[in-house]
Amino acid sequence: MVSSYRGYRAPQGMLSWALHRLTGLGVLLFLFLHIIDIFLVGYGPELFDDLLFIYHHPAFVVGQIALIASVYYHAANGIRIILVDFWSNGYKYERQLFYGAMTVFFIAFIPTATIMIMALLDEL
Amino acid sequence: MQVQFRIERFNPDQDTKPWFGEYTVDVEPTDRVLDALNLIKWRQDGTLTFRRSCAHGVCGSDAMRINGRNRLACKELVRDYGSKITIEPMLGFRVIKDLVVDMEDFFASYRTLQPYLVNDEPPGVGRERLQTPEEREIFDDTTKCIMCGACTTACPITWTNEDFLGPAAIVNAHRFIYDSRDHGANERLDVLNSKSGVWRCRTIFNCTEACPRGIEVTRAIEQIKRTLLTGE
Amino acid sequence: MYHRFDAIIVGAGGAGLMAAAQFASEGDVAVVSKLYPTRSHTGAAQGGISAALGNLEEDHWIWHMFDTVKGGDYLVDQDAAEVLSREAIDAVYELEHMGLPFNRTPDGKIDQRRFGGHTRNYGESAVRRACYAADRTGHMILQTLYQQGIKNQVRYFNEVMMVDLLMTEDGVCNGIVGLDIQSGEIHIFHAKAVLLATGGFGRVFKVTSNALALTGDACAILFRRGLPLEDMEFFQFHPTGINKLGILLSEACRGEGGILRNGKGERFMERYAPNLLDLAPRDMISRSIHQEIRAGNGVDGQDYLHLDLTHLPEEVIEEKLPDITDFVRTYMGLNPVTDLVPIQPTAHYAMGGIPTDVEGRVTIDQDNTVVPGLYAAGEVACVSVHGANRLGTNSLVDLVVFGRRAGKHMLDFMKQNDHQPLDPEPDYRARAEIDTLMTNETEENGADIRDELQEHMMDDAGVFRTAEGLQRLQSKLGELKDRYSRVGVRDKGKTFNMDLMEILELGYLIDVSEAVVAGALAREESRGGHFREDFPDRDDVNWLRHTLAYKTSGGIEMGSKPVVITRFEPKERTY
Amino acid sequence: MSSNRVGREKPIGSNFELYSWYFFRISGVLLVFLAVIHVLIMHVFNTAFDIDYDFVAARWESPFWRMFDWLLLIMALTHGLNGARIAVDDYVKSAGWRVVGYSAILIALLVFGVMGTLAIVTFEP
Ligand SMILES: Cc1cc2nc3c(=O)[nH]c(=O)nc-3n(C[C@H](O)[C@H](O)[C@H](O)COP(=O)(O)OP(=O)(O)OC[C@H]3O[C@@H](n4cnc5c(N)ncnc54)[C@H](O)[C@@H]3O)c2cc1C
Ligand code: HEM
Ligand code: SF4
Ligand code: F3S
Ligand code: FES
Repeated sequence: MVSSYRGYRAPQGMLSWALHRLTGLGVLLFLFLHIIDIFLVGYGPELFDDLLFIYHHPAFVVGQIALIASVYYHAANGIRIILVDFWSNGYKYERQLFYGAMTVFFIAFIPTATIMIMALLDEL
Repeated sequence: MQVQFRIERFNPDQDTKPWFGEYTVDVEPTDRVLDALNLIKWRQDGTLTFRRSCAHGVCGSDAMRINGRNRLACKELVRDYGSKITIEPMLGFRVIKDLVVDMEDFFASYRTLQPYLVNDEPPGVGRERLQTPEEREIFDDTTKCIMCGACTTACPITWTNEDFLGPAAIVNAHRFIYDSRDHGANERLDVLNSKSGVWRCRTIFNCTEACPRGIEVTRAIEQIKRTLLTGE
Repeated sequence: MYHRFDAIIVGAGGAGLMAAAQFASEGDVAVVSKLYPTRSHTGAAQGGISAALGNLEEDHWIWHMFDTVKGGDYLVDQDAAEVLSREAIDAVYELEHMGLPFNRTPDGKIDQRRFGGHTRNYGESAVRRACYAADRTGHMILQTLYQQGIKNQVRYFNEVMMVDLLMTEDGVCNGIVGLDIQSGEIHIFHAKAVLLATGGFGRVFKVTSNALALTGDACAILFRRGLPLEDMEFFQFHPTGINKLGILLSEACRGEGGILRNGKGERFMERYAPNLLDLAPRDMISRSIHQEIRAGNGVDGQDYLHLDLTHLPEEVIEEKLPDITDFVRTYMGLNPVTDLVPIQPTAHYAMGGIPTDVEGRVTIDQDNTVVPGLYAAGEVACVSVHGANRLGTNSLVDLVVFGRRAGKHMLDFMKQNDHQPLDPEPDYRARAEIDTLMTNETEENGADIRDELQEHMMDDAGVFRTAEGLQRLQSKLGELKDRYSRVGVRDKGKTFNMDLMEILELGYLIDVSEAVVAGALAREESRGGHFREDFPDRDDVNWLRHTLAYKTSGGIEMGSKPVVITRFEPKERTY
Repeated sequence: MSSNRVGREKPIGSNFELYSWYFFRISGVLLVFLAVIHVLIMHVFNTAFDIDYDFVAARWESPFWRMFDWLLLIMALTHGLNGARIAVDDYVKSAGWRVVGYSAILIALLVFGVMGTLAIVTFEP
């Protein structure tokens, strides 16, 4: 019932949850991929290094930036949820905690993304 | 002032799917949205159907989506919405007609959690069971619930997951679990500890945002989670 | 569809549900209600429920009885008032045992507060008698009783509207006809006993605290069947409704210390009730407010005054009157902590209704002949414990005390009696009425008729009445009735036909208004909620009696019935 | 119209959902350290272009980093698949498809858990 989500004008809490779920499942999907490539490490340097070109492709780098944004967002918002759960006054500051989590997210993400993009540009 | 209403209409006797009716009404800025609905019904289209009774936010009849969020039509003033207002039925329940939805499952979930005082000890004749103001205060917030359904149908989990008992049922269980006179907490907590109970809640806060009685719904749910976790 | 039960309760407000609770596991009982039970208007009651518990200061049921009788301007049946005030104590404890979360005193007992007209020692000074749960006492009563129903597995028929009453030729009640709003089907409920608990009819007036659903259905249905309505001229106007909207600001506001002020800022009640001031009975205060307005003392020359709470501590306002604070903020954009609140009297409570005895049995004449199998309780009934003016909180007491008695009596009755056979086609009258409305051309719009009715009732049958105005109103009602016969339902569907429901309700409103006006015209005196400018004094010689209005083919006939006086002889009423 | 039926059946007492919820929190806190440090090492202190077979081999010389990576693997996998289970509950209505969904999750847990563990444990440069 995807239409249900469209029918409700999402308050901030709902947005943060939708993103949390989306990023969580997205990271999980990447994790599967990552396990496969690490598994291939066992087959020796040739195969592994041959495959590394995938990781160096610009499209993949952009994908990785999205992945890292997802991890950061999910981590920051996950902490916010945990605070709401275990701190008895957390419910009152749910909104503030969200803004806090977003601040942490940007503080961490912007430098990370900058470094990654710089590295990519260097390489090209 | 002139206000344009877009109202989702559905009459099972003749429609196969919902459609939007457009109505322009002249209202006072301080009129309730419910007043405008009445005006439309009485003066423009007699077939428009919705539930209402008290007209001041205490009976819980007229929860609906107003500009995309669950609200009581009788507690919202037109001036707070401007000149375009969209009205749709609550999500997640079967629409009976226009803005009227089927509340049977909603009340069934409520009944699952023994929403009545459980205490088999005979009370003294001609006197009350004692309870201090502090004990009374603990569950004060959740006694305000008017069973309007705004919280449950604002919760994204209930839109897709039929098992979830929903915030309203939990709120009413909370009202008894923390009542010092009640002895039924364990049975209620057993249900709430199950797949359909509080663990389904993902702290989305839509319920709290929607509650027209200002009940801290998520807080009540979180309190129950903590009680289940710590046994207190 | 046909249903057979031992007992049918119509109406799921406090009265109906309290009666249902008496059946617990015994008897096959169903509650039929046109709203979901939790939507009933009992849930709107704010202030409190009185009982002489004496939790905070000395109190006795007999003082409560005296206040009730005096508050009702001595038109109260004192046998009933005695039952009310004695059994109130038990009933409140029963509610507490069912789980009602009353506010508490520091030592854990039910907390009590002051309310209009409640005094110690026969009028000496105000007493704390109203038990309360913040300012949502009625809400908690309704929830608690509904929850008991769930516990006892009561059968509920929700959103089924009673449209006719079934009686045998010998005048025994044997069921009702209901319209299932959701499906549009007609249902016949065959029963040994029927309790009517459908609440009030404040919607005959334009400015009212009453819900849109309070349209006097059962009163009108009985009236049409030739049964009488008692004391219909007595309608209470509550002094403090939100200006224009009529939403109630409970007397608890004044119980907690609120003051009424006129446009000049004067505490004008000093002139009208030097002793009880702002806690005088409602009829007196409402009249005083109108007199102030007439004297040009309204705020800015307009027709409203102020309720002043600004001197109260903020905690009292926020904690003891949270809902009221919320209403003022939502609907007026004002903050009662700092702002004066514009108020105006609002049509609030019907003292009159279906005559019953103290067991809740419906009676039809001055000898109190009962209709076997037919009961009424709550606002729809007239026992009469409220006489000419109801005291604040006494309605909730009435619901639980007489709802309980009616339930108990029905339980006995149904054990000793059998189902009376139904007519071959018991629903023909209801079907004919609905068919006519559904097939009528829509020459007249019901909304126009309703607006005019409410406006004229407010003007000519409101706080002040005169023969001239009432006669004018009577002919207006004739005209509206004629136009009503040309109203058609615009929604021709079967599913949830709200239009049909509203048009049926309009028909009931008109009939009930006729009874109100007939009573008001007949009663040539002023007493309690009924004030005739052309007869401004109470007249105990001619009018210390109840009126009974009967609808006959030739119009409305008035009968009367003596007032039961046991302990307190009528005296002049000063506060 | 008429209602007196009590809602859904009583559940059998089991704390599974409670533990699942609690596990989200505990593993979440752990993952903050594990995943974030991992990301920092891989993408901030080094870049994707520094990483090749030799880099991995050098890192896994140390048993500490092997343990670290294995913990990360297990935590992320169980935490994430537990999340996927919740999503199945929320979006899959029919009982049959739910069984399919749960099975897929279990299989993924086994397959990827074994693959990842093998890679880390058996690695010999
Ligand atoms: C705003 C407000 C505040 C009040 N505060 C107080 C207070 O503080 N203290 C006090 O003592 N009193 C108070 N009162 C008065 C008191 O609340 C009412 O008199 C009382 O609640 C009436 O209860 P009832 O059970 O008779 O009917 P209601 O609670 O009105 O219930 C009527 C029931 O009948 C049903 N019904 C009606 N017509 C039909 C039909 N045709 N077919 C089927 N069902 C039907 C309805 O669905 C409903 O369930 C207040 C009233 C108002 C309006
Ligand atoms: C980095 C630190 C992380 C933290 C602090 C964290 C925290 C959380 C928390 C608290 C929840 C529970 C949400 C709830 O109950 O409403 C959750 C859910 C989830 N997490 Fe994480 N997590 C982290 C990393 C990850 C990773 C690496 C993955 C993917 C492999 C992941 C996937 C998921 C999924 C799929 C859900 C379910 C979402 C839902 O049902 O709403 N998480 N996370
Ligand atoms: S908790 Fe609030 S939103 Fe939910 S049913 Fe009760 S009153 Fe309505
Ligand atoms: S919106 Fe739903 S997820 Fe929980 S916090 Fe409210 S019940
Ligand atoms: S009509 Fe009662 S809550 Fe809106």
